[in-house]
Amino acid sequence: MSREIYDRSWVAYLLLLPTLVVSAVFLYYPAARAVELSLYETLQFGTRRLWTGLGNYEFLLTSGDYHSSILITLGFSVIVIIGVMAVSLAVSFLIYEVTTGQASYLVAAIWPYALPPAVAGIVFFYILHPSLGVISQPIEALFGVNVDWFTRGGQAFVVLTVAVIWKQIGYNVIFMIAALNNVPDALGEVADLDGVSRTQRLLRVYTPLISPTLLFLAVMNTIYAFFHTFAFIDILTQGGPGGATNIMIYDLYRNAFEFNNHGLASAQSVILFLVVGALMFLQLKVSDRYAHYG
Amino acid sequence: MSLSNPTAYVDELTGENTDTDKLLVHLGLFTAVLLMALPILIALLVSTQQRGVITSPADLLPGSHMVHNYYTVMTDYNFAVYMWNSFVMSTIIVVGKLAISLLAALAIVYYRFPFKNLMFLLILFTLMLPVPVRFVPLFNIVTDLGWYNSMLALTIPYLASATTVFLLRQHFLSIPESIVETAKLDGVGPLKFLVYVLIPMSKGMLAGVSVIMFIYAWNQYLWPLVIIDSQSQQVTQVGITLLQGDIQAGELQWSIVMAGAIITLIPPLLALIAFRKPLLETFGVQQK
Amino acid sequence: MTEIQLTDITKRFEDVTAVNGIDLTIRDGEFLVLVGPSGCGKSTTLRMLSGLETVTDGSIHADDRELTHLEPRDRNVAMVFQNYALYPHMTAKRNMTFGMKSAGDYTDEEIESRVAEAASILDIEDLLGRKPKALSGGERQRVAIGRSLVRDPEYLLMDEPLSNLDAKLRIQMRAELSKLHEELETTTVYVTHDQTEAMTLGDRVAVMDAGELQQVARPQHLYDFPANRFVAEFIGSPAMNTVPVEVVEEGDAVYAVGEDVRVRLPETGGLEPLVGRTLEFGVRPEDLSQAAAAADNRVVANVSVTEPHGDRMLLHGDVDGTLMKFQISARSTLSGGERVEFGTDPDRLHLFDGETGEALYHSSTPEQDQAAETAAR
Amino acid sequence: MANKRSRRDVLYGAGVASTVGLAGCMGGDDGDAGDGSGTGGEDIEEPDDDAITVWHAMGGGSGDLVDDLVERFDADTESEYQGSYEDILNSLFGSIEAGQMPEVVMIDSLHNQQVLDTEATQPVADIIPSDYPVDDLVGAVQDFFVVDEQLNSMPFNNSNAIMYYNKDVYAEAGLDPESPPETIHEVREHSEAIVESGAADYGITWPNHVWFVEHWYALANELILDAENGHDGAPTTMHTETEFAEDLFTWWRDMYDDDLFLNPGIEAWDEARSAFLNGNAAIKLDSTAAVESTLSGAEDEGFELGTAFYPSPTEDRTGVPIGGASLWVSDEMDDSRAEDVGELLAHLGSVENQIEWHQGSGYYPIRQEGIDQLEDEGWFDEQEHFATAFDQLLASETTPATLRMLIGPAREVQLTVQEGSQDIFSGSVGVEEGLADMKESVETELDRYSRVIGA
Repeated sequence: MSREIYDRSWVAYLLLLPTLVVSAVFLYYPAARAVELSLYETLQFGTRRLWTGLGNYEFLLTSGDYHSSILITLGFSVIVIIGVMAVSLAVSFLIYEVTTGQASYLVAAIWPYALPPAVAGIVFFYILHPSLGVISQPIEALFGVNVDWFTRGGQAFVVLTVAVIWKQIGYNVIFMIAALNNVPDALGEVADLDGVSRTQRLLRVYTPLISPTLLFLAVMNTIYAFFHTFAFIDILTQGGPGGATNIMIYDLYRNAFEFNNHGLASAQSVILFLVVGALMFLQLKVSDRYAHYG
Repeated sequence: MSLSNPTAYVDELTGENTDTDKLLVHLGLFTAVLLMALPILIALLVSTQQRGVITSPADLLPGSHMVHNYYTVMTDYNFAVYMWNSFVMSTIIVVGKLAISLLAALAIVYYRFPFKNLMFLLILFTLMLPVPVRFVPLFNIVTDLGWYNSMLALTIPYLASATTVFLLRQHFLSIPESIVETAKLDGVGPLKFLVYVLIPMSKGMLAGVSVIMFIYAWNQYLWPLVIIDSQSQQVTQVGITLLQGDIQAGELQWSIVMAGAIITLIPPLLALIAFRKPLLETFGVQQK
Repeated sequence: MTEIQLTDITKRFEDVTAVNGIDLTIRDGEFLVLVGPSGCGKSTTLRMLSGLETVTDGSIHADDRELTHLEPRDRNVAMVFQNYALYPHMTAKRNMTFGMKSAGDYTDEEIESRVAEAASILDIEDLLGRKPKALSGGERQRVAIGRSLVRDPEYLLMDEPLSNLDAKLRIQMRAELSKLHEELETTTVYVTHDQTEAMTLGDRVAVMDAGELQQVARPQHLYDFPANRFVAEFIGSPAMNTVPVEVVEEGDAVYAVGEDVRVRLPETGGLEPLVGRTLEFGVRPEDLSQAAAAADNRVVANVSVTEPHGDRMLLHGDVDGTLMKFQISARSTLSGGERVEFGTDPDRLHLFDGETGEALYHSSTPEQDQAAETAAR
Repeated sequence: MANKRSRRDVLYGAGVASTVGLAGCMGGDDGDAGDGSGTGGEDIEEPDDDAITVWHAMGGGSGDLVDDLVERFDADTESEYQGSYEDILNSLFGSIEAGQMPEVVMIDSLHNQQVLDTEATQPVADIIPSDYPVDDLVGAVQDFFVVDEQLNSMPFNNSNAIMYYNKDVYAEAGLDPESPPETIHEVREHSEAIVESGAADYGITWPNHVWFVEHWYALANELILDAENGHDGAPTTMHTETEFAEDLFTWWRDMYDDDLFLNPGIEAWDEARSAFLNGNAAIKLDSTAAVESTLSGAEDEGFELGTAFYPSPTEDRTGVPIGGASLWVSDEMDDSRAEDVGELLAHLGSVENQIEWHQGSGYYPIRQEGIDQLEDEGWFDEQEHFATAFDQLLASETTPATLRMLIGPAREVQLTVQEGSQDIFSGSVGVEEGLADMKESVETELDRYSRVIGA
């Protein structure tokens, strides 16, 4: 590559040093230690430990609760990914199509990206509280259901999913709008001239054209669903009721911080790490397809 | 710019877009963004009331305690301190990440050196190591370094950023080769090249990345919760849950909690709105 | 003032040989154009000259100084890029001075005066405060050239500098570049894929193909005495026609003969060994005319298409199964399906080896000064 | 600057206390009281290495009062709110790991075993002034905190749960406002009457918290765990496969099924409180530490508050559980520092300060002398609701079943019981099955804890 205009290796390493040192000390080393910790049964922040070899893994792989946690995680991710992308795609496309007020709509649609999960969780908890929530009564009146997600697993799952999707819309819309803006105008105009309906245009013209972005978002949303939703769960459902919202990351968090069982939590993080590894592999595969311009 | 203003749209609609199709699009969009804004609008309304114990939408009216609530949250509940700490933390993380990622991206794009791809992979691979995966050992290292309860603990472990390096690399790769070669022909040294050429040519990108990083840093919750035990050092994300705890302890004052929630939301929201254009560009680059 | 000497220069990228053993001397103050189709190695050669690309084998000398492994900054070279390579965030002036300040060999006054001088030569004094975005394509081009001039380089490299301009501007800038070079007399190597540009600009033109130098010569010489079939076909538009013929000796005359071709070849001293061989007969479209048709100067074409060009008409016709082009009068009424006889200009005939493409025969001899320039191979 | 403002905060915080409610920390004995804690008027100072640091889990007005009591001892002390009892436990582990354990830490009695197992603390008996009258501690408190004839940690905030009821709703439902239910069966009867009459949506509410289950076990003189709830060695068995447990949980499930019990959620103290104050539920079970705020809340809402003993599952009442939070001290202190800390503890446990603490927070004083003094002053006559807790405590008999669980995996047991209860009353499992599940996972945890800590 002819961009490589400098060739003093030691200078290159000097430039990389801060990143490498921080990565090694605060990312790689702790990760390696986590693998080690996963071989122990622990108490008290891992200071008291008992060698158990693969015992933690064995426990997890034979635990019915953990199996159901994995299944819930998968189901949750699929619903979140599909839900958030369907809503975001519709919103993005409409924003892309409108001419007046586009900037305002854009801001109104992307702001949840800035929303801290803790804030999102607390606000949702407040407005949807089964007996005290502001909009619980209207929902009960409107849909004829008894809002009681503290004890009903299905409802808890729905509330959590809605909150999680809500917060992620902004992030998706930003990407989708950016991608739509990259589509040459002529392609949409051609479809317009051909009299293709708006829905058809979205599904047949734009969706395929921005599919690399959609694929990328699918991966990012998976990571989001897997990792960045635990604040919601902590505030809204604590994994319950009856484990209905106990996704892997929350189960891990709970084992570590509620039960002081860091060894088991470490084993869970190793398993999660393998799952993310597969996801990252997918992402690299995906990005390879459209990163070749560089 | 603020959230959509209904009357503005009505004006627009009755103006030139009489066509029902456009009306429907606006109607759909408006409903969508309104639904998205609804929870926060409710929070905003509640934050102006005296107690905020509201069980029916009919009670959702602006109250008269807005100033008092926000003042109370900032002073009695230490949000002034938390917000300042969050701000300092986020700023250090953003600036630090940009600085060391710029150096790393400079090396990765513009240097020829052995094991380059390996180094890049090592940096990218850190994406696979989110905080929960390495939490306990991280805690041990940070406390061994004597950083327990300090701003160092909140910031330094976050400085390495695969995302930033990756985005900067993508952006650098989009700078025309000939510009780079011109610099080489002129014998421009790496630091001068970085400062006078790369950084000025990456302003939009850097602004976009900064917003991403700022929001990311600002929204950190788990790590400050564990590594900081002194209130004078605590950040606002933990502050909001402490606030919620406090409110649960006393007589219900949801209005105060919602005021805290709104305050916590404001800085990242302002950053997002102010820098939405470079952000869009940044995300555009990432997709290429 | 500098003479550049390339000796057996080779560049290999992993398994591809981009440039294969080029020997070339660029004379002091000369404007040399490197021309060839894309991928021929011309840009790589230029980049090796600049130091942006390392040299796999061979050496580069400037006068007596060896440059082969020097960093670009140590070569005192300047380069103008196809896309101008202006820093978008700097004003025109800052763009021109940025590199000089890096080099650090100049005082501020020197820089000021050089910029003023270059700006006046290029007529861009009024543009110095503007950023590239506020400049037109042509203006950017001038600034880019200005930047290369202020450093007073020993030699100047240009990589397709006009190809981003529209056709009209390109012609104008071409003329200006010529004028500029006349004024400055800096040794210049100019890369282009456009043979017209090569012909109009170069003191000499070096034609490259597949990593090898095909011929280096003054433009007219290249045109009249192509060293091989590649050069013959690459230089000139439309390209030279070639059609397989038998070289036959009849009486004291030698003829190129095919079904539709019978052309007497003027003796220039080298025909004898060619008799009896099947060779490629080459003649340019403009050297064919209906008026010259005669019994021993005859090329018969089955007209397929006629292309009016306004000032002339181009006729495509089948000759012995090969498509040939003929330049005819603009207002000709010929049309597809007709059979037409053409005659050739006897001074402008060529024979090429069908296998190697090497030129074996030209129907006239080069003049004395041209004779000095032998094919570089 | 931080100091200046913080002084004002303390003063302002005291003012706010009346509006926010003094009972910053409800359910003081239980594992999650600190959830209801906060930062109001918290004194924020830069960390000072020389200061004696006290970590506590008292939010709101109670927190201010703790800070005030600590600072009154010596300016060179630092009292800091650390979040819930679980937060404080995690912070403690963290600080021990970081070698920065504060001198004094408030720990919920449910977590005593885990703190003992860190081996980073020392018995307070070793450092408190020799003239401190341990004998004057309230009997029930002595029974719990004096282990092997020495005081392990300094008891500080102790409370139990009582019943609060809405007299107006009672009247409206045609019930006698002066005859609150005494047993859980009466609770059901009253609740039915209330709901049928339409006086309130629900009969009763309480947060789904293990503390309430512990109360029922203690009142019925039933052990939750073997080995005397852990006070006689490490327990291995959980007693949920008993008729008592089945009856209790069946009662709870039926209350829920019949829409008599308003479920506010797990550890949802505030939701239960607001449901009670809003009139959604006629009765609530809550900590004595909530007296002050419930009283002022009832005044705001305009109904008359009644308080009564915690309803028993049996006709005979044995007693309410004893425990509460106590102050533990670090063993990494030099002698003079240890002496100062000992005096600080004596100061906090003095009659005068315990009276102030009681009156400001609703926790009961730990000193018998203090109780006597309050009685002499007629405090309990004036403050009938404060008296309820006392009378209940004094009516309690101490048996192994009334001593709170002393177990390592306290949080696991707590969550297992709470979540298991929810599974039962929400109907996702039958009572028997749910109790068996609970037993199995608690016993697994008990076994694991012993195994690892013994290693």
